[in-house]
Amino acid sequence: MDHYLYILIGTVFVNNIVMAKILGLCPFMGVSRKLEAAIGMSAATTFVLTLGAGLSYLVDHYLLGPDLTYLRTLSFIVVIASIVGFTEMFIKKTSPVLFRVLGIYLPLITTNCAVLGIPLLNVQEQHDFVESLLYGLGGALGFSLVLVLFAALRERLEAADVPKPFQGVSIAMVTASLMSLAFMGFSGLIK
Amino acid sequence: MLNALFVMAAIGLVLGAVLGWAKAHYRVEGDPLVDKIDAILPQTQCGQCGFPGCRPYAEAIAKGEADINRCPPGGEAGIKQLAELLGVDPKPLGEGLVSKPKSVAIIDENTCIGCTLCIQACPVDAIVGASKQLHVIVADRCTGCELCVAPCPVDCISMRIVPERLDSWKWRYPVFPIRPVAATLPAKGAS
Amino acid sequence: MNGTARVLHAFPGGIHPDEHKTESCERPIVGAPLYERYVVPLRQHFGNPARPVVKVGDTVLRGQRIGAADGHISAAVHAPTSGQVTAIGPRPVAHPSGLPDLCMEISADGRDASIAITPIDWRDLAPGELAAKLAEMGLVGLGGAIFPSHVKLEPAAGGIHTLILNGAECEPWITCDDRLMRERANEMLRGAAIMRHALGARHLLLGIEDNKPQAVAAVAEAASALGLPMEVVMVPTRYPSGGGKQLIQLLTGLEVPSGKLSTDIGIQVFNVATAYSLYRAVELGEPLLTRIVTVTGQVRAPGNFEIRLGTPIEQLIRLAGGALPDSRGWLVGGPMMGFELSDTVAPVSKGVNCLIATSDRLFPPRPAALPCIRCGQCALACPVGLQPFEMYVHARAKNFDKARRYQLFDCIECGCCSHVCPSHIPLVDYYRYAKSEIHAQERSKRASDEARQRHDFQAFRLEREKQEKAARLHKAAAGRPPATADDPEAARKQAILDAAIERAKAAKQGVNPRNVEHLTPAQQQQVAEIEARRQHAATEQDT
Amino acid sequence: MKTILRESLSASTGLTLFAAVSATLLAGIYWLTRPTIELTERQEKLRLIAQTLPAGSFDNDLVRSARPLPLDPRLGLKRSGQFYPASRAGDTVAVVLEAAAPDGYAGEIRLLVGIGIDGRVTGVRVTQHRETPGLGDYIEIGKSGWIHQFEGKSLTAPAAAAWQVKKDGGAFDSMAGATITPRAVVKAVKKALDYFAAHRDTLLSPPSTGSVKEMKHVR
Amino acid sequence: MIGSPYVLSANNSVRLTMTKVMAALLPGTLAHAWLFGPGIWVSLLLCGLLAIGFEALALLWRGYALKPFLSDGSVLLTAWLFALSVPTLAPLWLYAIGLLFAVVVAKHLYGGLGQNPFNPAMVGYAVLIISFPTYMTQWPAPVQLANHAPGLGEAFNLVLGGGGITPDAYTTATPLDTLKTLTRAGKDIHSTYAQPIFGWIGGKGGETVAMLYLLGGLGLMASRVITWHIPAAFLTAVALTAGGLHLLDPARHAGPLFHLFSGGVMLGAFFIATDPVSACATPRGKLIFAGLAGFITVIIRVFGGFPDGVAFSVLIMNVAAPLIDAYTQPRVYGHAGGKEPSQ
Amino acid sequence: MSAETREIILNGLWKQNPGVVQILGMCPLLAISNSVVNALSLGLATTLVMTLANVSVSLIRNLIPPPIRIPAYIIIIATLVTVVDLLMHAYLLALYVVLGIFIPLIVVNCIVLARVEAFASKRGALHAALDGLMMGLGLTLVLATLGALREIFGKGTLLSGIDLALGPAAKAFVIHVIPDYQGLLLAILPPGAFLGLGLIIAGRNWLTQRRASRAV
Ligand SMILES: Cc1cc2nc3c(=O)[nH]c(=O)nc-3n(C[C@H](O)[C@H](O)[C@H](O)COP(=O)(O)O)c2cc1C
Ligand SMILES: Cc1cc2nc3c(=O)[nH]c(=O)nc-3n(C[C@H](O)[C@H](O)[C@H](O)COP(=O)(O)O)c2cc1C
Ligand SMILES: Cc1cc2nc3c(=O)[nH]c(=O)nc-3n(C[C@H](O)[C@H](O)[C@H](O)COP(=O)(O)O)c2cc1C
Ligand SMILES: Cc1cc2nc3c(=O)[nH]c(=O)nc-3n(C[C@H](O)[C@H](O)[C@H](O)CO)c2cc1C
Ligand code: SF4
Ligand code: SF4
Ligand code: SF4
Ligand code: SF4
Ligand code: FES
Repeated sequence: MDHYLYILIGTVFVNNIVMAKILGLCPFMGVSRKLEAAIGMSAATTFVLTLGAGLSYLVDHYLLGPDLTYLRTLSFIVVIASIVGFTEMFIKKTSPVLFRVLGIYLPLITTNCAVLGIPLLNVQEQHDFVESLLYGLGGALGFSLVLVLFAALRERLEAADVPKPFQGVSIAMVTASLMSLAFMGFSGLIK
Repeated sequence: MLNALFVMAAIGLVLGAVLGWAKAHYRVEGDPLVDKIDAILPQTQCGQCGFPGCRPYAEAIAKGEADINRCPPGGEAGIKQLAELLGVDPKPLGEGLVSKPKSVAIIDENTCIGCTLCIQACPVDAIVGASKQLHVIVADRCTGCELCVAPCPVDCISMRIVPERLDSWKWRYPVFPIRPVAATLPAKGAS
Repeated sequence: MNGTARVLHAFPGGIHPDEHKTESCERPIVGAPLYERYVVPLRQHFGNPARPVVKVGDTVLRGQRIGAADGHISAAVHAPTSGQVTAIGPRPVAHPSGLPDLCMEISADGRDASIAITPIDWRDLAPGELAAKLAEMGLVGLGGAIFPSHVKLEPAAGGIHTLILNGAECEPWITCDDRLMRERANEMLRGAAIMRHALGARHLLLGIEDNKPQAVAAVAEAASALGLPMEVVMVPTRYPSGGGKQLIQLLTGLEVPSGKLSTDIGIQVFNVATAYSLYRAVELGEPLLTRIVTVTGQVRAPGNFEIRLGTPIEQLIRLAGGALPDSRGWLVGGPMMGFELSDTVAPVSKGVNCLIATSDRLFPPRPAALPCIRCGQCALACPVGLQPFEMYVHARAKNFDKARRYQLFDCIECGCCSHVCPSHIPLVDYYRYAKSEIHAQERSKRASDEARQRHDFQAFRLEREKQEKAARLHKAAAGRPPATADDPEAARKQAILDAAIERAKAAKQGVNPRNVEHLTPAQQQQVAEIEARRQHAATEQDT
Repeated sequence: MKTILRESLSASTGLTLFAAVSATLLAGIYWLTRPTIELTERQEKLRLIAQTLPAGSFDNDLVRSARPLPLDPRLGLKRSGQFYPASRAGDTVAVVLEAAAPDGYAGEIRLLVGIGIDGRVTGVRVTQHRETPGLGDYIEIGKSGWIHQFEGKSLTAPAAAAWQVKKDGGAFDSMAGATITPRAVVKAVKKALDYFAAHRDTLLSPPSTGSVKEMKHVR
Repeated sequence: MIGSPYVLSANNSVRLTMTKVMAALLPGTLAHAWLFGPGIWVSLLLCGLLAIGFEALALLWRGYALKPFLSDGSVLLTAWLFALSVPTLAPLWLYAIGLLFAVVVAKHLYGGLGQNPFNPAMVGYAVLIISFPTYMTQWPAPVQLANHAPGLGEAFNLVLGGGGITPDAYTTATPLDTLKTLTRAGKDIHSTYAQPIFGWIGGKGGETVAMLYLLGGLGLMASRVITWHIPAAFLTAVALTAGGLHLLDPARHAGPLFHLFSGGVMLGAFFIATDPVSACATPRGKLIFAGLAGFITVIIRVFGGFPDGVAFSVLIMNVAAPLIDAYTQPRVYGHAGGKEPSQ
Repeated sequence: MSAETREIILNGLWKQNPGVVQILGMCPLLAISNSVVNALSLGLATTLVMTLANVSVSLIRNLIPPPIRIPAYIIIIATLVTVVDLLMHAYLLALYVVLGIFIPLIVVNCIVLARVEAFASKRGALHAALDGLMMGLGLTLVLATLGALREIFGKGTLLSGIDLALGPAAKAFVIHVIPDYQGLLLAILPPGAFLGLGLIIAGRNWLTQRRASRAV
């Protein structure tokens, strides 16, 4: 049980997918201008990432096995694309309200490298099914956490007198830097 | 080898089915974004943006074909609202475009020959009159687009800046003695 | 000193700026002589400006209505003395913008002859009728908001249980209400009694800051003399206890819901001077012609002056002995909420309750502003519980939507936040700027919506005309003998004929004025005026 | 409904075709590169293992003679690993154990620990770690010679209590500011020695059956 | 033209605010100099000069007037807090790098005074402890324990000579460091307490300094520069977290009092977490901000990779401050519940 | 050189530089750029994939039915990436180990898909190839700059680890820019990556802004 808790804390705080592993930057930079959008993106990513981590494990373990490792990248990305497509359809059918919130973010997820990164890391770390699932969930929660925090921070930055060359993405990067500096404070908490 | 083929084919089949299904299930109807953008544009219909009116410009923005800073009548405030709507950074008015103070067209009553050319030019039906009779511009319908100025064969239409009156008066942006005036503008020494 | 004890419900925040009341409150109210010239602005109240009902050259009597209320939320204006209307046009007025506004100039004939005035027998009137009669009296709130009083005296939907008289006078320099309560408590209370009757209020409270013990005593005495059941409640001296919403909170613990009126919770607030002028309007039948103005600061003889509306401010200054040599300029209203007067020829209007001659000693120049350090002092001082620095940050960056989300429109512009800010930021200026920008945006949004509708309508109309034309051509063609198909020559002729008819029709139609379908009366009037001028010009040309 | 079916079908066939083509392509390339990949991996592994042994001290094919290790907490491995007996002229002279230090600064540190038949460490190498670059990575041979200090050490020399970093009162150096990493490595090497001591005989005895099939490289 | 109000409260300026904070820091700093040697004055002086230098350069680069901003005192306060957080008598270049990050990166890239989302002094500290952990753990020993404390002249030489203080007779591991090392080595907490560096409740010397910071902080509260929320929540959270851990395993975890009076907790509670610019501003926000910061501080101390967690916990909460603020807006007059302005 | 060619080159390297203007595909950029060698290697691998992907898509652009356009592109890219992956595994093992999962991650690097979709699917193979190459080089340029910055500040060296790519003999190429350097560890850690890219973007902004203000 502890072990699973550590995986969660580890992926959310210590080895945060964005701040420490530097994955998923495109949405991190792109969908953080508004808090609402960030929250929508977080929800969508959490869903897809967790599901993707679990399904990829199954595909890797039962379909590919040790002989077809070279198809891993290809099959993972295809699995993820299907999840995104399916999710889109499913949400649209069952909850139009949710779709209006998440709809525009879902397609963007396919090119969030964290979504592919996590399954690949799962393979690298030789996680079993539950671990993979938790790793996916933790990664997604970590992503959501920093995305939402960053969005709120950026809303405040909008009004700051940032020197001209630094305005826009540049200061966002500097902010991400200081955020990841702060997150280094968690380092060493859990291996 | 055969394994590989089999696995990938299976995955492709599933993905294709999902995507095809999804595609057929929700074709995108209308684009609510265009309406939202159009609602921000000032409806001067002046064409300074390079499009034949506000709605075409809105459509172009929605398609990503036009930048958000092409509408001089909308000015800084309009750009800001568009940026907010689209989740991008605001930027200054495009090159070669200047935002003019709001003005209305006036027909010189003694020169007008009643040719109806200006009536046909006015996009918002702000000109009243019949052929061979004097035409009158209804000041609070006139958007100041200047489209009627050029067609007039006797050059009797001129633009007059709407003077500030007590009920349209606005509090000024407070001037900070030691800081650059506009908040979002950068420090003067930045370049 | 015998205010009633009542459980007070302190409002959050508030400040205590240095008091400067003694300068002006020691002297009784001074009357003013008749001057030669008066300038009466047509907009002295909240709402539509009054519509002029006299012409240049007309002679008027004191109290004669020269501007009628235009619409419901508007107020009449009256001639301050008898004489002749010499001009109607833009003149400098006391307004923060410094812009001129439409005024009537009256040159006094010296007789000061009055119209016949008749008291209103209010006891027999139903509440609504009294309000209607008052509409012509030009009464507006004299506490600063200059809101037409007759509107506030109309019976509210949910009924009014409490009428609050606002005698707080929390601005640190103003003493006109203090003097009024000391000297004319009786009349003021009789006005209040009329208000209570009109509103059907059960309770009558007077809120007054505890730095005015004499006024408290005077009112209490007058109340017992009149046998008027009321409570005189002393509230701690803490700006802005006189803000309507704050006073309500102080005295009752209730809050006026955001965006609603105090009448929605059954409370109505009137300034004491408003009550006094109501007394004069009802018991004496005299419309609002004068008001009491505090003149203080760097003047020789500070004090309170009862002055006719329309008196040029320079006369008032003279009355107070003129400005001392080191004075710098003039403030209208108190230093917390007032504004700088741009021209002393502007007349005293209904909203001018105080005039302060400034100097560097009394009002040190504002230190240069530094950026906000988010210290939160302003939030601690804000009586409304806002986060002023957040509104400021967004207003400064022109992110009006965000400023609004921090409840910009709940700000009462009291100035407490600016007062305490260690960075000396003119916070309230940013709020006023943001509010007026938002209002302007809303105006232009309305305008652009209308423009869009008209543009869409035009497109629709053009399309329809095209189709109708096509349909007509088609019909014309169809109506011909069936031989058409095998007689191309006939068909061609017919088409030419049709086209010619069509042209003739169109030409005839062209004479009908276009675009006149949806004009408002005002626009029609505008058009008619221009047409008339043109007719006139044409006839002149002919001759 | 028809169109949906048709679209799904056409999309499916299209994508299946694509997937099939790319799978074939990949299978081909894989088939072409596999020998090289296996060769380089083997060489790399051999190079690493050989480093933990004195040069020229053995003559067998280390990788080929690999045998599985049971899962044992002393080795710190999450999945069972392997060991590589080194022999000269048929006599086992040393074994190289796969081990891991689970408590590195940023996770597991994978080690190869070479132990002579006399119970002395012949060499240690780090094969995989995630320690902070520039701080904890001095345990890599490429960054510093720190790892050499294990050579010649045994369970008795230094004494068991001195199998600690100097900061904790032991015999092993560490770089100031990064003692967690060396602490973990020292502990892991000691435990590997413990394991060796406990299973000396099985480890040194010749293989009962033929050599174990080589482990797949797992990325 | 600037409108009403035309009267501003007297004796109220940013400079005065900053001066008050520095005055409140003074007792603790004096005690520091008394108990750990006068070297702190050297660090303070050099850090102050460096910080002003960087600030001036940044202002010039951005085209701002020097005088109002240099004289507002904020950069001096940053330098002061920075100097108190990094080891006394470190080499000059270390101070320079730290302050470069503090003043230029953390403050001026965001537009300078009042606009930095992160606490500048703590950014400087964090950069240093991550980049140069060795230097950052070399603290001068309390005068009582050292056989020799460097005087002023010697201190100047050490700092300017570039080498800074080296591990020798002057320096020692701090109590927190010692605690961490020994606990990791499996030592019992009581044998750890027996180390000479430990004092009555905290570290030797350090506890006295902490007490004076507490006093200064209370003064700051009394003069209304700060409100009670942040210090109270921070200290409560530290005490509760440390107390809880101590109850779970008294042999391994130090008690709440030790945590309160060692390291940077007192300084952090009253002077660092309270930095108005980077902390939460709403009352409820302040409680959440400081409560979580206190909790994270102890977690980092006990389980994390750093000896003290104050700086990182404050920085972590700085990240969260805007979000917390957005969701803890106080109720406005006439509104039903607390409103979320972000919705 | 035709105007179009020049435009493509200029876009890739400066005007539409993926790293600092489009801000796409930054994850590998940042994660791997703690030394020049790593940065260059991944940059070149990405360039290779981009060029190949652009060419392949451009060649078969008329064969792909529109509804499955995007998935088909993704499959193509994934295939190419796996090819590169296998090749590196076979011939550049050491580097392959260092770059780790960032090679497969080229698949999701948005910039690859973006170019394929925005450029290659509409243009001829030659131009597509050039675009892929230039965009890739633009990215590599930024990567290398960032890598150099981080390596110099972080370790005081340049080209450390070159032996991974070119074999042990290349160790001699390592440049010790600042001897006896303490090492600003921050620079090679994630914060350094973000900060470095922020500074590079600001630098580019500064250059363009200066040019613009000069032009006025
Ligand atoms: C737009 C507007 C409409 C108002 N309508 C009414 C009304 O219908 N009835 C009423 O009693 N008061 C009305 N008021 C007056 C307010 O209740 C209030 O007395 C007046 O604004 C003076 O406020 P003072 O409290 O703050 O400044 C209105 C005020 C405004 C601004
Ligand atoms: C900050 C502030 C302070 C005010 N102070 C007073 C005051 O001291 N006395 C007063 O009568 N009205 C004051 N008012 C106006 C009252 O809010 C309210 O408009 C008035 O009492 C309504 O009465 P009236 O319609 O008779 O003017 C103040 C308003 C504000 C916003
Ligand atoms: C960002 C960061 C990374 C670190 N990485 C390591 C590391 O990889 N290995 C290590 O032993 N210590 C590392 N440390 C240092 C530890 O946190 C701890 O302070 C140190 O190991 C204790 O060493 P000391 O007892 O010599 O002071 C790191 C510290 C920080 C801040
Ligand atoms: C109560 C208080 C606490 C402060 N704490 C800090 C601090 O911890 N670090 C710092 O750099 N500046 C601090 N300052 C100074 C100033 O607010 C800070 O430099 C700003 O962040 C600069 O924009 C503090 C100021 C006050 C009033
Ligand atoms: S410039 Fe603006 S107002 Fe003019 S047509 Fe274009 S969008 Fe409409
Ligand atoms: S009257 Fe002239 S200027 Fe006014 S809206 Fe019509 S065409 Fe435009
Ligand atoms: S009082 Fe001034 S400096 Fe303080 S938070 Fe408010 S606006 Fe900012
Ligand atoms: S002016 Fe507005 S924000 Fe400022 S204290 Fe008054 S109500 Fe609050
Ligand atoms: S490259 Fe990582 S999310 Fe785009």
